[in-house]
Amino acid sequence: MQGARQRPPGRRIGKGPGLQRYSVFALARQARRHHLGWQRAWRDAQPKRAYDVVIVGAGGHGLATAYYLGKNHGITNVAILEKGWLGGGNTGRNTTIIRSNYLQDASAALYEKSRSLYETLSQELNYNVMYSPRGVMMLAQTEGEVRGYRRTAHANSLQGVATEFIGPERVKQLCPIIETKGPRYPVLGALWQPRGGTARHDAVAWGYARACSDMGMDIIQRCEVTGISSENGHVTGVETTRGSIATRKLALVTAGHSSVLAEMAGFRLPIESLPLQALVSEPIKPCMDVVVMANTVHGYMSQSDKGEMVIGGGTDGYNAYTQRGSFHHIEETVRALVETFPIISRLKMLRQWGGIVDMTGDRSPILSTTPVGGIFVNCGWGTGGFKAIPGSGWAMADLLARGAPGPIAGPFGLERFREGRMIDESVAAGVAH
Amino acid sequence: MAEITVTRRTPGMVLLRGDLSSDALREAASAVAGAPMPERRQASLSGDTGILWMSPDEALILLPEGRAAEAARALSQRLEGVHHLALDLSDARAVFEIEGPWLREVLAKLSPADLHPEALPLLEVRRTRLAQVPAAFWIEAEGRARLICFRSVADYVEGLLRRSVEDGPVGLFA
Amino acid sequence: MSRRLETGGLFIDRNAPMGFTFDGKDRGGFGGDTLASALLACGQLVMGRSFKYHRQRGPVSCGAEEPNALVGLGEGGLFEPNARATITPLTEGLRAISQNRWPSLAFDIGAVNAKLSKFLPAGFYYKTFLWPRAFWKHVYEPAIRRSAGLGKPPSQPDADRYEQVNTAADVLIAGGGVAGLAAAMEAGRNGARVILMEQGPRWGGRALIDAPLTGETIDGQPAADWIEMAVDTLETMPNVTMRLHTQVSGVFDHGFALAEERCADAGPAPVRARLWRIRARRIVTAQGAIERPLAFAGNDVPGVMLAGAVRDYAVGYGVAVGERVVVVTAGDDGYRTAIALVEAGLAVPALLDVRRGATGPLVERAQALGIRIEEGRGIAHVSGGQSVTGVSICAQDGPGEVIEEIACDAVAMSGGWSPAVHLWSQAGGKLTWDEGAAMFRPDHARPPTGADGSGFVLPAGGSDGAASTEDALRSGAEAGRLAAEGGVPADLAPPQAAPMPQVWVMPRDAGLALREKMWLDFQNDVKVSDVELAAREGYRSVEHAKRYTTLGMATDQGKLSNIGGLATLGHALGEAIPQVGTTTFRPPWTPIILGSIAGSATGAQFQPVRRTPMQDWHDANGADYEPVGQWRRPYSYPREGEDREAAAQRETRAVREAVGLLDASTLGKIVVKGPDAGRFMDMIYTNMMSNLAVGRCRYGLICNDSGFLMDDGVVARLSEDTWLCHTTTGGAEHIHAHMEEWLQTEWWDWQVYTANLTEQFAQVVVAGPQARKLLDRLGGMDVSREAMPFMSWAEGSLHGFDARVFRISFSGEVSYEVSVRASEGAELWQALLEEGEDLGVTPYGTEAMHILRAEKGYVMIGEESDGTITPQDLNLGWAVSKKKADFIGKRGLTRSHLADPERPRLVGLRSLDGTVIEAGAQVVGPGVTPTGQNATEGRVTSSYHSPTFGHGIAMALIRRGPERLGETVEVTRIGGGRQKAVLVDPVLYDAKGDRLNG
Amino acid sequence: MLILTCPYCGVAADETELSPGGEAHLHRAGPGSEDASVEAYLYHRSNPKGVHFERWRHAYGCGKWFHSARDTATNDVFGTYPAQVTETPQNILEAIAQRRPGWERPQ
Repeated sequence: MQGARQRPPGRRIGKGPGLQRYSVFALARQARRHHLGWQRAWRDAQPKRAYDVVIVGAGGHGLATAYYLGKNHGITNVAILEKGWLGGGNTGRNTTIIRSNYLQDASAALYEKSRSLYETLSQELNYNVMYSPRGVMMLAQTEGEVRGYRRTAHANSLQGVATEFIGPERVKQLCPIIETKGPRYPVLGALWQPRGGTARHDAVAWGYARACSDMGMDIIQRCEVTGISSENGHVTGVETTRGSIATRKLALVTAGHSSVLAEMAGFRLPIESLPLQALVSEPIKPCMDVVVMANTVHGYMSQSDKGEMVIGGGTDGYNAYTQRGSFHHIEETVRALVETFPIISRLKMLRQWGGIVDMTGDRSPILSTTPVGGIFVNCGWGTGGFKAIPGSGWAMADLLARGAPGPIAGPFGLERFREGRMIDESVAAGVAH
Repeated sequence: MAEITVTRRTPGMVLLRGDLSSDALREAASAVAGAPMPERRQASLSGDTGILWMSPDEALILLPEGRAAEAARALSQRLEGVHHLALDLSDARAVFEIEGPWLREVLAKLSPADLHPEALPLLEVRRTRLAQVPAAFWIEAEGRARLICFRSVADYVEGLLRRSVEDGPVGLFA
Repeated sequence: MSRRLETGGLFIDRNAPMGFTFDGKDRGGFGGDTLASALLACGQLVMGRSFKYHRQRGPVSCGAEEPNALVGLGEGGLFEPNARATITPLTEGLRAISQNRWPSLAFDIGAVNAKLSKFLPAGFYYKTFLWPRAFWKHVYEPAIRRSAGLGKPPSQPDADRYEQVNTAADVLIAGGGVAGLAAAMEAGRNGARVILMEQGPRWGGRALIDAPLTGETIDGQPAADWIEMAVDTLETMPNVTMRLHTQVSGVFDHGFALAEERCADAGPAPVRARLWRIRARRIVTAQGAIERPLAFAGNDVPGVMLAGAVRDYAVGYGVAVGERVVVVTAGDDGYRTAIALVEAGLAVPALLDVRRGATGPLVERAQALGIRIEEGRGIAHVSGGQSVTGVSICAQDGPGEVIEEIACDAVAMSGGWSPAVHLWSQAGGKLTWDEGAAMFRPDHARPPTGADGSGFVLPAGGSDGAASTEDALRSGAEAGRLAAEGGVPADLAPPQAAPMPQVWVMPRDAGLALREKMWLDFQNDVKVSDVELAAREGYRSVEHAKRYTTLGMATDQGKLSNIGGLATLGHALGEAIPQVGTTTFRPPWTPIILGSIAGSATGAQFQPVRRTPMQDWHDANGADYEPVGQWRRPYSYPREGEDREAAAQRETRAVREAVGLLDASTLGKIVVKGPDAGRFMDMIYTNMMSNLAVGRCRYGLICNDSGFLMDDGVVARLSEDTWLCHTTTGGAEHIHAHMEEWLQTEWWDWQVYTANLTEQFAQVVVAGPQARKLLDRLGGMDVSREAMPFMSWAEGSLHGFDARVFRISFSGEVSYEVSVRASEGAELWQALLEEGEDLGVTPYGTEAMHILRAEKGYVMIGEESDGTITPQDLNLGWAVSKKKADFIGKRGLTRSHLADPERPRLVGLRSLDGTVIEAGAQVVGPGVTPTGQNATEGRVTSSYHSPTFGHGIAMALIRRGPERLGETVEVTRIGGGRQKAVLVDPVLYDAKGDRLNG
Repeated sequence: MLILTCPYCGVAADETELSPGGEAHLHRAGPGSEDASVEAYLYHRSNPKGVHFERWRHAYGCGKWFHSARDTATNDVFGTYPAQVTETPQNILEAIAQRRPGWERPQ
């Protein structure tokens, strides 16, 4: 590690000479100068020949990993390589829901750590990520869901995650536009996490990028990894469209393309890449101040600060890297939400889009060492990666710095698939008889 | 739209699974159904009875109401020693008859199948989905179609068909 | 001020006056008007407020690309926000309101944002609102949300109906202009199945208005005549389907296309809109081109419009957007507008052409009409607030020194035309930059590809860059012919595009003061200076710049702003436009109604409800339902003064003390038959089934190959080669599918057939001490304990019904399951009720069923199991064969975590105070986890109040549970607190089985 | 919105008439097999960006399982074939070779 790049952990972003601090006063100062004085949020770096750590993927997870490497472990001789533009993968394509009301202890620990980091992220990064803890409710519309969410509420009470199971009246009160007495699936209650919410997805990537750049890290965009080299079982570097880069520590943080990178490194992952779609309506005045997820009918919705209804649903069932899903999934989702929120029927769909998500064998993420020494993977976030960005980066940085998983990453290792130690969140859904 | 009618029918139905290409099976089925074994995806009908090709190893035999149970028994006797499965499924299915000039459009609103006369000729059995449930239909003659679905969703399917009729023709094939 | 001209108006019918209201004021228009043309005719220029600064906005266009003139339409269940006035057909009694203003359109508090605009540049919110933390959620964010958001949300459910229709076509043509019509005729003549769709209310596109201005003819005929001829010809072709008011809104993989037909726009219709789901072998995109605004200071002042729109209003609708209209143009198109206006009797004080030495018929025509043409000139800035009062003109090449001020009340601008490449791009088609024509056009060599890997989208006319009507005709016909033959775009020659200088800012060297007043995105208030700021701050990728400034993210999705934005970014970065690239095009082309996507799947059609043969009785007898999959099963049958829980308690007692009836028709019944059926059954079930004797029943478990429990149920051997498998309700379909999957994909050489008989039979559970007596009364079958011992079955005629009777129990009582053909189920149910009346026969629901099985210690799939549970976890190891060499799940079960002795296992749990423990409660473990959570060592899987024992009973999965009977543990309570409970044997009721076997 | 032709009933089925079944040609690791091969069988997937062999069931049709060879990056379909095979048929491999010269099946 280059001593020159050593820095005390936890320095406040923008305090140094490096970076202009953002504030309302700075804005006023700049206004007088027609905003000509604003500096670059991050440098467009040229790749060096070698780095202590190379992170593939400048999405939220990759950038957060880099940020906490610097902040928590003082490692700043780091390159973050991005095939396209930073934050251009699932970070910039998701429905921005943040929650930690998970059933399994391991998941709750990870996502609650993440959520708590979100609470202060804007201040920490000196970049407003617009974390909006407006509350997330997951509707229970069958007896099975009631049982499942009550079970989760019990688990959360021991996990230190603040949730409660609320009745239909409270649901209606918190979100008046929900039809709670629907003929098919009346709302029987909901799992309510008051400190869940949303954030501005691009801002999360940009805020971390700005902080990483400020710490002297190199964010290298339009740089695609084409090969991974190793010697006697340990990584030595990567080949890229902008030359070879040597490193002894390589983190693959490329949601959607994880299997492709693993293939280059010579191992297989328990992952399939599936299209996930979302859509927004035209903007309307505020009418919904919470995030609502309705799993029985497969749809979730929140209203963005611009006023758009942001809508998501399930993934396609087949592998694809096209970033285009099939329209019938949009239909199922919209059908479900029109039934749940009848007033949206006359709104119009402004835009639909798709991303590629990695799905693991148990639908839980992977934060792990790999068969190749020095290569670490962060993947398998499925449809829920955005909420995990800070926690994932925190745990991944820990894993990279120490070479072994800490308490948060521990349960998410690859070995769980061999042992059959699934971290299965879908269990709350089971219904039979 | 009075020009389209939807009527519930209750024929006898026998599910026959086996090697549809074997002579033994073809003869037994024809004998019971009074119609030859149809080719792939075809319906072979004579009056109220007949055979529908459902898959390479599955046929559905249509019979007058109440005749299915004995027919299934008769089939199994004839096919003694031949690997097969013959069961009375009359009560497991619901059958609708749809009559009227633009019935292809009534179905086109509900099924992803191409209802164009060239894509779905007379007496071809199309197994597909109707909105959110499985169904099979065939057009016996322009202006008359039959549709089969599961019994438990008969009300749902009837609702779909009636709403499709109420909302009127599309002007696509008519 | 805008007004209606005394004469003219191709599209309107002056003999059909129509009344409507705008913001409550009565207005008048004509049939054929759009809401926008009618409002302009009434002198109402300002129609909306912009998104961010709330600046007053008038319409800038005359079509679907309109970013400004968005209004609310209708009332109550018919209210629609954000409707584009420019494409809203005027109808009698239409009620429209303006949006995004308070208290009124003329005076809007939000407009203060405009005053503060220098403090609110692109991305300002990322830089501030950081302290104090809570203020974001409670102060800043609500303020931002209130000031954004455009239209009001509807207050009531939708009163309209929608439907979908599926069809296929050899050739789908998007756009009914000259190119589209020509394509349809060619394809039609070739005998292809053709669908031709036009978003607007009429065929012919721009040619109707533009061709006559230059005396252009089509095939030697006047445009209108040719169009009429084309439409007539197409209408005679049986293989051609034509639709107006229908936008092809999306192109997806494998030739799937989506189109929305606004049926109600054509007049009263049973459905407001119809969503077309089309499978097309080839798709011709002929949606034309979109005119580009010019970026000059004040280009957002109401009255500044696209040149094409200005002449459409004049010629098409007989509307003057102003009395004195200055035209500013980068190409020939401005001349058309100038000519049209002069011919309509309006003044054109100047035509500013940024070019020098332009020639051609249009120029000559304009000169002949005596129009003052200023070459090499542009607009320095526009004067005026609520409307245009004048323009200051300057040299285009320069910083913008004002040469002259010209009084006018409207400005027509033309920055050239961009082909509508949206549909081409949505499915993956690539674009190429045409430097000479200053446009992105479809790259025919890199088209969207279909299932066979060949290009299936063929662009035509303006969508492919064609400039003249003649070229549109030619390219349309060629595309139509190729499409019909299944040709690919590589074989299609791109039409000639008009040369066009690149004029991205006006004047070229404008200073910051001007650039801060040049709007790129009119709705989202994005200015040239904002894009430059984004570039300065390092948001250099086009996607970054777009997202940072919100350029192109408004409801027009950048139709007007994209190119200008790209050019500005490129200029700021010193990169050429093709290097900058474009943002991705996503469906839909223009917004489509969510209701039309839901289609008819609303109300009763939202999702299928599956009904059992006895459902009518349940309905009529006050059943309180719970959804189980698509079934609705009675939870209980509450009587007068009872709630569902009290009813369940009563029903439970009735089964214990007398006899109860349960509708078990939803349980799966799968027949497995064949020479290899026994072998197959032994693979599917964890225990041995091949050695089950004919006439007997056996409880069995099904695991997946991971070793986790999937389903359970009783299997009956019907004959030497036939088994009948009962599954859970949820299992009926997926266990049958599971069996078929293994048969078809792994053991396809085995001679086995399966069939799902679930719906063929109605099945009734008759359970309780009086069950046997009740069946005896029905008569016809010997159900004595000798003739029919526990776990046996018999066939016979029961009370005249052909019945199969299974002596099996899920309650711990003497219990029979009677199975008859579905059509006789209701009669059987009725007979049992009548014969059993004096025996206290009581129908019971799923909750009583749960309580009964829990008292007896029987597990329930989906409660005790959840997809991560093994048979051993539930003490069902006895049902997992040690003898069998293989079965599905055998190897999986040996994996270290599944075989771990520390796993939670099933026990009974009883609270010390006898109260009911909460289902789902966690069993508190010792200490904390490495992440600082309270440790758990198990959970309560199900819990009820037992009327039989008079206290709460529960089942739980607890680490090493069965080894710890008698131990006291703590379980959680929702809302905090803990509860003490003791581990007990889960089998509480009739442990010896005397009643069961009795 | 894919269209795949069912090799059993010959219907060019709409995606909504099919249910996807994941990677094709997996080898079941039953009793006696190594932990590693069980893990691979249950969880490891090739998940290629490119030519992919996958399983589908004609669920809303004839009910049969079949395989398709599809490019996951473009949704090109090289062909469909019955599920009752252990290897990809030659004609499918030829179709792939023709449209993806130089393609090799990953090990």
